[in-house]
Amino acid sequence: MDVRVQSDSFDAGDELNRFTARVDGAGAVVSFTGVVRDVDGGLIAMEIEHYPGMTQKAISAMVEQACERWALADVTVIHRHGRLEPGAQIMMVLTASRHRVDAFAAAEFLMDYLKSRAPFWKKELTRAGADWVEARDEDEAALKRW
Amino acid sequence: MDVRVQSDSFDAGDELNRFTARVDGAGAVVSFTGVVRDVDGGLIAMEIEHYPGMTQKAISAMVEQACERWALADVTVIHRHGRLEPGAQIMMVLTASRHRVDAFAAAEFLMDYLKSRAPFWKKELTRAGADWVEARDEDEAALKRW
Amino acid sequence: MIDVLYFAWVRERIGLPREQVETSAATVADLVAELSAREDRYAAAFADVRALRVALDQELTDFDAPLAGVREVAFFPPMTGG
Amino acid sequence: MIDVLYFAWVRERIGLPREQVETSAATVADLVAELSAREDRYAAAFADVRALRVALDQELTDFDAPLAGVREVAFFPPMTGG
Repeated sequence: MDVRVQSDSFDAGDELNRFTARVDGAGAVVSFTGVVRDVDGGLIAMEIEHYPGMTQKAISAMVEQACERWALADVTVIHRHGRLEPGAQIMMVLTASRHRVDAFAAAEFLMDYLKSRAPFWKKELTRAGADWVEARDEDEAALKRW
Repeated sequence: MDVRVQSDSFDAGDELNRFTARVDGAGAVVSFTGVVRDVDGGLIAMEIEHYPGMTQKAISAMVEQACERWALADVTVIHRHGRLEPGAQIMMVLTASRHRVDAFAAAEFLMDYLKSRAPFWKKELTRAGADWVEARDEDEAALKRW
Repeated sequence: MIDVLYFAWVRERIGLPREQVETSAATVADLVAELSAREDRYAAAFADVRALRVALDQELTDFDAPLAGVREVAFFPPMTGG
Repeated sequence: MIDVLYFAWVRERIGLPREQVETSAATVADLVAELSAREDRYAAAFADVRALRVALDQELTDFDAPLAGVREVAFFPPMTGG
């Protein structure tokens, strides 16, 4: 298990290749990469605040849950905080398993939990001002399927 | 849409980075990479036969179906044929969407269809001889969820 | 004349990847019956068509599909891609 | 003495990221009531606790959780990670 909470950028392709090399023989590798998107136009940057003492622990607990539920060879979670411009990669989840179904399920589970249970808060900076991104009901609802 | 059927190897990390750069602003990028695994020990190589005239067409039709069902910014499918040794990457699916749920669903849909509806056949070469991999009932059953 | 293609163990059992066949078979099933009558290796390959798949002009179909206008028939086991 | 942390708009509304609070509150809800009574900025931040989340010693919990033995309380809006 590898959980990294950092302000530095990361190279998603390098991460995927290193992860795949490490789980050699796992058969199925799934990755999810989240990118800052400028939905309405005019986004200058996204600022991501987090709760330093809790973030790493909360994510590690999610990964442990995933490892109990599915047959996983390995898991990596990277999540950035700080100021990110449109196009920047915010976070990445990598899962490996002998079975594609497990690798997919674990990656989706981790994404759903990261969205609503990891202590990160996003603020959008536009020319019009700064606004905290509101949690979406459907993200909370997505947790019910697990 | 980018569908490649090839005997050459590919670099999954490069593919992920180039895909993500191309769909800049899509928000959610999912990748699946399939790796040759030596389940029982003693696998020398996997040989993948395909039906050249049909493969590209069949995969493109699956990708079109996925694009009708989900809001996708782009899709890439790479599938190798020929002789592959343990640890080699067999195939890769990449999907991008504004919504993570769509990117995940489309990638899983494409994997399920590639498993059972794209004209590839795997043969395992071990010291004991050569055996065609048999289709699994659960792979056929997986199609029913779509 | 129709092109008939074989893949995977069907190809190995019949001993060739493709051949041209002169036939007036109306359906895939009729063609299978004609081929099976030729020689043991065909009969062996087509012994259980439930274990086989068929494509006409590179589209998956069923064994009761008509052959009228078809240029290429392919027989193979269930696919194992991915 | 207990460390009280604020994040995101709770931090902005109250105007500080953390403070030490002398309290004998039995539960989180009691602490919220004490803080809200202090000043308008606290009352504004805690006006609707359904819009807030709370963690005790870095574990998510509920507003009726007891504070006995707790060293760190954090208040924040629903998370928006990922």
